[in-house]
Amino acid sequence: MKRTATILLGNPLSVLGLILVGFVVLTALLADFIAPYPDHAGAVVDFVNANKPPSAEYWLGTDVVGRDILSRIFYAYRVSLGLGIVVLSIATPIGVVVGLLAGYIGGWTDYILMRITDVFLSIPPLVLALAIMGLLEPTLLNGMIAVTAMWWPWYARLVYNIARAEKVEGYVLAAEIIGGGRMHVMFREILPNCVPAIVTKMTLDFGFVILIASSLSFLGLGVQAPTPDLGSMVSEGTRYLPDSWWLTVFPGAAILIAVFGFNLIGDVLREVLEPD
Amino acid sequence: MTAQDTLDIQNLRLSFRNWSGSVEVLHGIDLRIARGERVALVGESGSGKSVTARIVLGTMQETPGARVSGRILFGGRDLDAMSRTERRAVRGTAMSMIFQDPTTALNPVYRIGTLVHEVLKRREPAITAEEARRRGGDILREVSIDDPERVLDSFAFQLSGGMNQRVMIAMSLINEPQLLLADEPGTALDVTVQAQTLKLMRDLVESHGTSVLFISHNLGVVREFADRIYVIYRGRIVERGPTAAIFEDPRHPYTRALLAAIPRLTGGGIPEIAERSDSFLAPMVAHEEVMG
Amino acid sequence: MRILTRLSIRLATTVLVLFGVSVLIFLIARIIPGDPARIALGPRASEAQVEQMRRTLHLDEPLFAQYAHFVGDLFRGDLGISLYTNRPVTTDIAQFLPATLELVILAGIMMIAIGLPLGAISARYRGRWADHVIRVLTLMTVSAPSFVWAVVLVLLFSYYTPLFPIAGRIAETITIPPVTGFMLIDTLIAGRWDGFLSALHHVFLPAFALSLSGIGQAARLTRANMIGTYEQPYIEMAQAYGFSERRIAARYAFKPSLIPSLTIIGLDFAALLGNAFLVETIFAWPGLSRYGVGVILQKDLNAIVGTVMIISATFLIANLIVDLLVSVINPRIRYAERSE
Amino acid sequence: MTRSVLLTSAAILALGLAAPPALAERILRLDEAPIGEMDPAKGTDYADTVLAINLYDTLVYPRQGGSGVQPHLATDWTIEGPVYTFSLRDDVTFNSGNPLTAEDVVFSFERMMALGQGNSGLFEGRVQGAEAVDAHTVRFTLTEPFAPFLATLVRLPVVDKATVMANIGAGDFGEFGDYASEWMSQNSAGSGPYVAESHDPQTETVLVYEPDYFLDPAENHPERVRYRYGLDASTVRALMARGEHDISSQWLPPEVFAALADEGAAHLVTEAGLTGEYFKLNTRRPPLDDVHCRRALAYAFDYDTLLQLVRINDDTTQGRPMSSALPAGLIGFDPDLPAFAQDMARAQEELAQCAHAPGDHPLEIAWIAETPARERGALMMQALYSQMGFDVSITRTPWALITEQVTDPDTAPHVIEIAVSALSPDTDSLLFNMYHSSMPPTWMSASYFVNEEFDALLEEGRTETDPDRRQDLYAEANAILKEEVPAIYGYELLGAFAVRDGVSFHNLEDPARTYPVSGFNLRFADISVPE
Repeated sequence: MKRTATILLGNPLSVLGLILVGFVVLTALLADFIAPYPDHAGAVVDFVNANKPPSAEYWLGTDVVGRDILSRIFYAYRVSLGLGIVVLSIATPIGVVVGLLAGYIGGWTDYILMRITDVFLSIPPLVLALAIMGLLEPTLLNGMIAVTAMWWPWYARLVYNIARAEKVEGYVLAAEIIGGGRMHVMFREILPNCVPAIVTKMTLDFGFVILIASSLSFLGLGVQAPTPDLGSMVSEGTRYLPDSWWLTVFPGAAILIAVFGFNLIGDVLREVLEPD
Repeated sequence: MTAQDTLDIQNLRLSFRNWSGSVEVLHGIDLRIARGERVALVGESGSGKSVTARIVLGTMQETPGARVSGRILFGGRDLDAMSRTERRAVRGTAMSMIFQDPTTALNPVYRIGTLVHEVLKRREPAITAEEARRRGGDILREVSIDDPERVLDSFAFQLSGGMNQRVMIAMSLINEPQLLLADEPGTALDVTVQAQTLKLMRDLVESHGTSVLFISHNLGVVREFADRIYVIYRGRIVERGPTAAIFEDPRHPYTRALLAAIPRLTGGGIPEIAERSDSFLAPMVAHEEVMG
Repeated sequence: MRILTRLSIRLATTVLVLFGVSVLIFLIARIIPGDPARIALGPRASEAQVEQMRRTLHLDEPLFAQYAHFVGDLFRGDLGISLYTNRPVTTDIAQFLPATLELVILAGIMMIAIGLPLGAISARYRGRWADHVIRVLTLMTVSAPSFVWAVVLVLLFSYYTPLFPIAGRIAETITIPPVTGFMLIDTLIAGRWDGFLSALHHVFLPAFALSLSGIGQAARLTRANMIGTYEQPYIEMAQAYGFSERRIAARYAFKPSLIPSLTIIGLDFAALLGNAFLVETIFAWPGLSRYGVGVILQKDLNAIVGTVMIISATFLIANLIVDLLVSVINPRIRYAERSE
Repeated sequence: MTRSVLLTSAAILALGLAAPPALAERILRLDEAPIGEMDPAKGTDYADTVLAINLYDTLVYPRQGGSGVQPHLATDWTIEGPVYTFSLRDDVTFNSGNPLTAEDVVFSFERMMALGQGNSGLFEGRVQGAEAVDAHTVRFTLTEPFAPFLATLVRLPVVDKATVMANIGAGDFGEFGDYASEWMSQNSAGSGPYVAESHDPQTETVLVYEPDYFLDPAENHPERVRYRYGLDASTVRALMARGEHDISSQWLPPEVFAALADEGAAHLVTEAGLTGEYFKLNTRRPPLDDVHCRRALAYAFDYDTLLQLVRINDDTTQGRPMSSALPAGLIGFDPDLPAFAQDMARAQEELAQCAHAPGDHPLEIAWIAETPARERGALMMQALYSQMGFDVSITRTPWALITEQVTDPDTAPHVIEIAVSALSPDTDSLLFNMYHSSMPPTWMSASYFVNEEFDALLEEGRTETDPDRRQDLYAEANAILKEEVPAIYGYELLGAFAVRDGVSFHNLEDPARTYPVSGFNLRFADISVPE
């Protein structure tokens, strides 16, 4: 843990990543205090100030109903981060259990579970999420379901590969010989060895969940108004290009900042935690 | 000492720069190999023997952060005085190398015939594929490969480790180098195969008159092969002398510890010298040398 | 011979997975709220008509029988009528798939042609400034969804500097009879060079926007693989034999790293197919993905099922092709005598 | 290496092709949001109407520069009770070369009724039968007197029987197969000034001028028309600025219209097509099943701001104030009524009388995804009604999904903003479809309004032939609608179009040439385009 911290702080790229992620997390947490117009996250219209370019009053301009874009970005970060946490905390355990079962028990369990995983992996992720999302009502909860459905197979694959490699290792055989049950071996012996890889993937994935969620809402299948959401802000803004560029460019940059931050950290973590 | 020496290393030092300063790895090594002579450099892993070979080869100098000082004379020419290009030109022609694991050292996506052709081009850039194939076949037969045609058409992963080792030996000698660097040759193979290929290599370098710097952690392996032995410990030569002298009369405490470790060794094992002793840091011992 | 065996095993797996996909899509389509019969008939149908349609659609039968009908229809190429376009879904797919494939294939070519060399350069100069610049840039390209890049590119190269067209596949003054549906091919069939150039001009920006994150992925992957390759003994051996750095990079390191890269790039093809949904929307590209967005937004059940099936099949076939390609390049698979 | 080659070739491509090649023919490019349906028996939407009037002809056409109808395929007609007899022009041929005869008219009517889609509901139950008296005389016999019948005939395009029958597929209609249902969605079989050349639902329908058309076209009329679908506002804006698009759809946000006009690339025209911008209130779902709650919403509604939102610039607006349920120009309209205005005091009064407290039921507001500017109205309502204590959610819903949602009154949204046009120049075609209790649940009738007194007035209006009496009847019906609030009457929609300079949209530029029904002005042959 300490070693990881030292390495993250010693690499300029991960320091930049930490700064960006810190910025995103802080603005999301403290949006109520630091957003210039906290009420603009909700159902507020101010047509007098609609569609104004960036100014001292509205640093990043206002949208077509007069809401402060900066404030809405802060609150949108809150939604994105919440979504990321929920999706990963559901998808990871599902994927880990499937991967462990298939990898450790093997045989038919392996074959059936991994073919199911293949089925999910063989529909392009965004398309799967879109299809699910399109068939359900476009709510935040369904958005999470859709993204989770496309996410768990990747964790299943990851854990499966590790579990297959580890199950022939000496310590696993030793645990089996002294009579450790399947559950014990899977969760006490093999799982700890998957943790570094899982942590790295989760860091990288946090960014990608934000990215996918914004793509869904860009297509009109995400969070519904008036909840601020980066993808729908971009999509809304594209109609007013090129005149009102600020409607599109700033929310787009906000996505880039958040995802880039997580990717920088994940990249450095990967080199450290997975030496090969 | 004389211009006849294939290799003459004088006061070789190597250090690495890093964020906190620099670490010296070699503390002034002297080593000579006469023409046609087979010399072994023996020590534990991390003692500096492999980097020595790579300094002679010239690749270590290209590593970022490495600082090399001292003189290396190859066939009387000062390697340091050569340009990068000149030094590269020496490699693969006048000097070649054999590696620990022959199977991984052969590029998996090319056939042996292609690799042999590539190596021959180092000396004769214009050589045709047919000519290369003929010469490759000849040298493969020299290393007792009965069906060179099949081997030339194979990929390394299709051949056994012993076969690959023969291929490596053949490739390393095909351009008639003056010096062959052998870094733990065949350690990855099983003991009998290693012994066979070492014998083969010995016969071959003898008939080609090639000088050899043989790097090993295992005194037992070099006994049958080397004319003279240098023992290296923590970047310093601690004892040197003719093979017979070293085995009959090891004088340095570290050499004795190494010799004591031989019976426990198996194929690819790494010698385990359980205790560290301050006596290992005692000054170098040199046996009287009989040189021609 | 071995390639054939391998191919047939892969083909069998693909069919199995495709079967699984059909079950999955069928289940998703059946659990949705709303009455498919009512949706299919539109707003003015009477209860009796709906009941009749329910029988026609086999909705009164058990789920298993419904699935059997569904697969039967699939095999007959009958995917039903799209509510969005009022035409058979198969007509729509046949018309729109080539446009998407054209875009995705071109993006795939860009991804490989730009991404691989970038990754190789990055690995070759590992730790130097070129590496740092490429790493940061490629990480950035994968850190924003493709619609953001599409918007940026349109803004810069279509709106502010009108270098590229804004919408469409070919200049409106050029009419090309559709043969294959691939504009780049049809123009050549028609012998219209101006048409070919115009089509290329139209497809370039969307394809580039689509390929950007793929370029980043490919470059990052190639870099990692090549760095792994550089640590292999055969690279040191090549150095020991005095080959030049350029020759080592191009001949000894690149080709072995290409094999694992290609396998993963096959997976990246999925990302391209998915991202096409975002890019086609921005460029008004009349492809299957834009159609997919339309039908998904309108809950056009038949069309959703058809589109997802076709895209999954395309993806699986693409992976099959990549697999075949890898086995051609990788002698380990071609001559798997000892390795397995 | 590869990169620089790629960039260079990109640059060459860009430079080499940046200049648009010279146009070989007169071409008109315009767009519409939803995909147009070419089969005249199936279409109902704006785009469908536009395709129908350009590919097909009807017996009568809305009266240019006035109200009511004027002769078109029919030169004159006689009405004897329920029997309408039309004399047809004898100089009209279909694009196929076949002459247009009374038999084709009968066939067209029977085809539309058999398919039972599109505008067939306008005639459903009204017509006993149609018969060809001779080659150029056709007779319709109604089941009972139906005053709007003549006006409704603008919705009966005449198809070429021979061509249709040559293209039938397998279907449920006996000797008629599928009535060429599939073929007619891809091809045209009409007598109109244009013939369909190609139809791609995601790109465009291409129409080509038919020189033998029986009416004279405008000077420099377009020879080829590209009717494009589903273009983004920003795309249309950029294409027009580049001179690659001629007439925009009416669904651009006001800012974009303003930007186009400001830049001098285009001028704006508007079409008053008997269209109301209605916020339909679901009278079946609580809390809006109580008229007091509906009135509360209507009184609280900010009409001024809404009109402000649809104002493009000082000269042009997309809406004008409404004073009742009817747009100006329809029978029953009273120009002296005061316009609607916000009145919060009365809103609170009505809310207090409502059986439901505002917090008891959520309020779902849907706006149509294809018309982005409408989100503002939805957001405005959300802000307003939230202040009154309602729990308001707003949803961006695609048009096709709305049409599906409204079929179930119990789950349909509480409020939907929809523009509804009179289908023919008769009040009946607007009010009956929207509010008569006999109508099935559709997007037009999404208020699910039930009022016996109102029903009776409309039924009388259908059989009454005296214009003054009809004026009174519809005025009375109008008053009930104002009282019962089945919808909030937002504003009268004026369809705005940005027209590229150099293109003349005569029908909308000159009031004397304007047709009174929405969509009927887009006769492409009446538009002049530059060479």
